[in-house]
Amino acid sequence: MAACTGCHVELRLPNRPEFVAVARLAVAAVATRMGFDIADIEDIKVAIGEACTNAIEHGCAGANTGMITLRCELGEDELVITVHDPGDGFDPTTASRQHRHGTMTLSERGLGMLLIESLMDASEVTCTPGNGTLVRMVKRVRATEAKER
Amino acid sequence: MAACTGCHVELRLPNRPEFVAVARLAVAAVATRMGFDIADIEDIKVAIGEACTNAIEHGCAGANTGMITLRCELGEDELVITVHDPGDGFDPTTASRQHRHGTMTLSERGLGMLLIESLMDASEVTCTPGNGTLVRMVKRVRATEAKER
Amino acid sequence: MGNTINLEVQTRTIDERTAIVALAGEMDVYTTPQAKEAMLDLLAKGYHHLVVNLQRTEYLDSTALGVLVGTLKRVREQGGDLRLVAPSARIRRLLEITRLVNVFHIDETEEEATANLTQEGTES
Amino acid sequence: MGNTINLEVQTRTIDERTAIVALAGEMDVYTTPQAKEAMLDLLAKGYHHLVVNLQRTEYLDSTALGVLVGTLKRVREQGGDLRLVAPSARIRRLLEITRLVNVFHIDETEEEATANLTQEGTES
Ligand SMILES: Nc1ncnc2c1ncn2[C@@H]1O[C@H](COP(=O)(O)OP(=O)(O)O)[C@@H](O)[C@H]1O
Ligand SMILES: Nc1ncnc2c1ncn2[C@@H]1O[C@H](COP(=O)(O)OP(=O)(O)O)[C@@H](O)[C@H]1O
Repeated sequence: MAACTGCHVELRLPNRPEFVAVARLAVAAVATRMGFDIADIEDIKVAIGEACTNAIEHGCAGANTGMITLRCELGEDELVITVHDPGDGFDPTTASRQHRHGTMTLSERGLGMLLIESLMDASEVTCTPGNGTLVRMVKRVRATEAKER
Repeated sequence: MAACTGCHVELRLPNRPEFVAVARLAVAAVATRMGFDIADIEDIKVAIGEACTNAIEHGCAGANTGMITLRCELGEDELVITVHDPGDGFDPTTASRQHRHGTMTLSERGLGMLLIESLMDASEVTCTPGNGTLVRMVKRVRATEAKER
Repeated sequence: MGNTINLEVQTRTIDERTAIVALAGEMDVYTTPQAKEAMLDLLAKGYHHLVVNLQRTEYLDSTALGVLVGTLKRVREQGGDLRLVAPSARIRRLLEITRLVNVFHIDETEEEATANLTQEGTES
Repeated sequence: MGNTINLEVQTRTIDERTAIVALAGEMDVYTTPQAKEAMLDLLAKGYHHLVVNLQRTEYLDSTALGVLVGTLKRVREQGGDLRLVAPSARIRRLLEITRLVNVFHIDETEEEATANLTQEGTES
């Protein structure tokens, strides 16, 4: 599927919890076609799930309208996924979260960003006042993968 | 999920065969959340697959660019799915196809529209010169379904 | 959930004219060409009696049905046949809608299909 | 492929303080509230020794982990415990990344988990 380098897929979903599974499955199918192996596809599913859950729970908090937008960009040897919500954003450096190298506190929160960072090869959060939050995640196809069918 | 009546989901895909599975899986997930049973979800998957395949093979024939657009509209007791392609359209009344009530000829073609019509509760093709082809398909939630989780 | 959208095609020859093609996964406009290629390859090598095992075919669309019909036509032209094995209730439903139940022979096991192909052959 | 995005929650009581919660399917922000409700219900009825069977849990995210951690805290406050059974390699990986492997006791079978809970109870 190197031939489809430069292609993209776009998905727009209502900001409701029942649609997170739709995002996960759609992205998993794109990743399958790109030749990612099962373990990497599972990583991608969790990371996408976390980003969409945050977009719905925090990004669209209060707002009962508004859609979240997912975009998959198919690179030659990487999949770039962005999740956008129209919310007020946050400061990623101070947000409540578990630190991978910090002491474990028995917290029920802050696991989502940690999972995104751990499961993807790169991730980045951009908040633009008036233009919501964009989470950008990259997963690279490993050398042994990419053979498909 | 009656609460989400009026919601919609939109998916934009490159006009390439490898993405038909993405459409199928995304729509199957929406249908699952609406409480459709497994048999109905399989019907929906095939119909959506056929509409997307036609959009790619005929609607976008020749064109190597262009995207197809899928839209799911969640009604109280029905799912309306539209598939749009930017192609030249066709005359559905004269298109090569198998007729449900006609004589069976051993043809390899014309099965797609027959499957769409047979598997969905309603379907409709609209071709607008300059604005491509829109296939609209409706599947109704049966009375015994709609309980979910 | 996730990887079954691919198709796995396995072929196995039984005798100099009979072969089995097992199709596992999903058959659609993207994956079906693989199955077509495998069957054309067998035809080119003189295998005109084909058993197509659908036991592990989880999804199939009109592109797949078209390729099966096309292959059936070709093998019959050569005095052969193509029999389907163990389609799911779902796939049977699609065969009924398209009236292809009247065109294909369907068996429950590969053994049955192979035996029936042999019989056909000796009858003609 | 298609229906496993739902979650099926089954609970079973073992004795007056021990119960098993089996979670089959996918646990995410939409489905996890069901599991939470079932566990809170057991807690309210005095079951503070919980076995959470993940053998058929095919997917789980931070919302699910958060609910498991929250429930663990509550049962420990009541002198109870919560043990996980048979998480997949995938789920183990998520428990490792989040360091929750250090927090939960993990067993291979429900029987093992139940026996270990009973032992903990008599030791304290
Ligand atoms: N899309 C978003 N919009 C606004 N705030 C966000 C968004 N994503 C994450 N956050 C903030 O970052 C914090 C950490 O997120 P996360 O690690 O997923 O844990 P949790 O969602 O359980 O709090 C959230 O509590 C929230 O304050
Ligand atoms: N989106 C479309 N754009 C243009 N023509 C189409 C479209 N969909 C269907 N058609 C026409 O209708 C015919 C019948 O379609 P179908 O029943 O799916 O069978 P097949 O695709 O195998 O020919 C096609 O051959 C094509 O001419």
